Amino acid sequence: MPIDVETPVYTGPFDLLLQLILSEEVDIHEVHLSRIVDAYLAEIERLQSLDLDVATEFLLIAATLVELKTRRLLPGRVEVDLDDELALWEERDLLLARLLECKTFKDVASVFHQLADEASRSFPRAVGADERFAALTPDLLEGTSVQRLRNAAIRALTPTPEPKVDLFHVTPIRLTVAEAVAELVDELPRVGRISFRRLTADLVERIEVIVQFLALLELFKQGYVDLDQAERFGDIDVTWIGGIGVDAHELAVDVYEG
Amino acid sequence: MEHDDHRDIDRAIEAIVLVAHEPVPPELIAQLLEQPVHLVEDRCETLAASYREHGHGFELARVAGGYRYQTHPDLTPYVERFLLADQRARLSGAALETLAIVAYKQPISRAQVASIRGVDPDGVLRSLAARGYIGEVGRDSGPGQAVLYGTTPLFLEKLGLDSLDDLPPIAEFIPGADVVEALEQGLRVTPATPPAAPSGDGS
Amino acid sequence: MEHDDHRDIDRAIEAIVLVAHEPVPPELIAQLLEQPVHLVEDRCETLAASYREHGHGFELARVAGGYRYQTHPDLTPYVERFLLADQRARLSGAALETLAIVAYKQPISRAQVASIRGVDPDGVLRSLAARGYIGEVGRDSGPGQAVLYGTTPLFLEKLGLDSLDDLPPIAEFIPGADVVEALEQGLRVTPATPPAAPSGDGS
Repeated sequence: MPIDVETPVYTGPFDLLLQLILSEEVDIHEVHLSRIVDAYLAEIERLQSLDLDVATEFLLIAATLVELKTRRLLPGRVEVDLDDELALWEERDLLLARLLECKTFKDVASVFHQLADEASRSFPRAVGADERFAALTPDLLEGTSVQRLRNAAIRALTPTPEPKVDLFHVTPIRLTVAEAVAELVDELPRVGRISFRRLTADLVERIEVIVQFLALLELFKQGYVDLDQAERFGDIDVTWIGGIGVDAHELAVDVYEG
Repeated sequence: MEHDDHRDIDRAIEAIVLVAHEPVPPELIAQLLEQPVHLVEDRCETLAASYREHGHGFELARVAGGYRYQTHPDLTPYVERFLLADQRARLSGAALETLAIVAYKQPISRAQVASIRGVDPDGVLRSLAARGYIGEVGRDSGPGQAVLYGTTPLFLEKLGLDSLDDLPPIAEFIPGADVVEALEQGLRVTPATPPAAPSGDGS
Repeated sequence: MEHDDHRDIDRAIEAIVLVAHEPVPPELIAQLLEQPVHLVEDRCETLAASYREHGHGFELARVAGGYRYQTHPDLTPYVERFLLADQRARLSGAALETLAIVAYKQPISRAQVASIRGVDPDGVLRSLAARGYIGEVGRDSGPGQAVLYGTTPLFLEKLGLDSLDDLPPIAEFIPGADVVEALEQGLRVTPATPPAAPSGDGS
């Protein structure tokens, strides 16, 4: 059950190759190698640092690909050394095996994402006994190591990245306000409150931000969200006040010209 | 849960009170649910009565101006046996993190803890204080004269430390916001706009 | 609470789980109540079902090998508002993939993770360990004595799983024939002159 997760995530050369072969449905031989290299360099540039391991791995893969490709282009394959040919097959099988493994765990990760997301909607009770039992309650620091405290400090003091409403699973460019409204109605009740900047942090195109803004205005107009802007040009706080179980279809949305 | 109109309110009350470290004032619940206080109190009493009626092992009690779940008095022997037998009881992740912040950043105010943890630390601070791990160590000189917290000798004793200087250093392990961002977002490729300046880091 | 015989057991279970900080293993409850484990598990499931049936805002869930009270998922917005926790920490991308590898291949060394992911996993492994999702579970017997990683009970809690056995079987994720074919096509050594018979055995 391959689940297609099209995350614009760069996690290494396998990813890139997988993406190129699978999502673009191209024969790697028909792709100019320069294109792969370009994509790779662009990624490196975005990452703003060169990881030597990644680079080496990439070179290895690129070399294998070049060899596969030249082999195909060369005339007179009859004269090809059988050992070389076999070695090449081996290389290629190895590469294939690694790509398959990579794909396997990418799919697993998307299931983990779902599981974690579902689990995070329930909050456990970790309150303990009330004061009537104070004398009996074990000392909660008993057995806590300094190491554990230190890890907790690191965890707590590590800056949390800007929380984002994760929208990478939806079509990247939405042009209708109605669609944006439907998404917001789905996401906002779960988030409760979020700033407009965070809400739109994932959006690439200006038009998407505008659509998102129009969608929010629509929800505001209909009393589902509260908008608050502390200062002129400041960030806008979006608070869901529509309760739970709102059906997006029930919202009459004006149609804007995209 | 008889009235369907009140079902959502009842369920929300149950969920909120379940996770609260301290009795929850009905005024707070009312505010969160955007309902009148008297209705919330009414629903709490109805819930409490229905738990009694069903003979549950827990009850919804009004204590110190708020509502909380507690065990039914006649089950005290079992609860005691459990507490004595349960050697695994340790500070929950959230409580330990709060304690760690106080330990490394003391003296520190409630508001500063809140800004680091991003959640309301009141309940946890109170329960840490009740256990004697932290205490008031002074007052902020600012306008609010906020209470400043610090760790106690008992805290040092429990961790087997001689003094606060023996806490292992952490500075070098804390990555910058950019690194965290990259890790958490799975090195997500975002447009060239720089990530909005991480608010209030460092200093 | 139908059977009077089980009423006391049910009430005791409710009281014990209510005061616990972590999921309570049925074995511990069984020992405290001097009842067989299977009966305790049975009663817990019955209780959980009756909470569901009554539409309570809390549920009794089996997680990481024990029972705990937790809020019903559809009340998340209220609970988050109450806890001011509007930032559910999300793991994504690189972290989740690495976690998946560790979960299925544990115990596993850093180098083995690296070879699967094709990138240096150090940062991600450290961050997963700092969050408590994975931990050292041993050392490789080989020359390097490499650290071996495995998942923790917290990992199970975060995914809402009772045990590692509840992980979906990895076989389900092995890419289907279409993917394999696409990859093979992409990596073929010889031009696809004839409608290539399912290639593979190069011997």
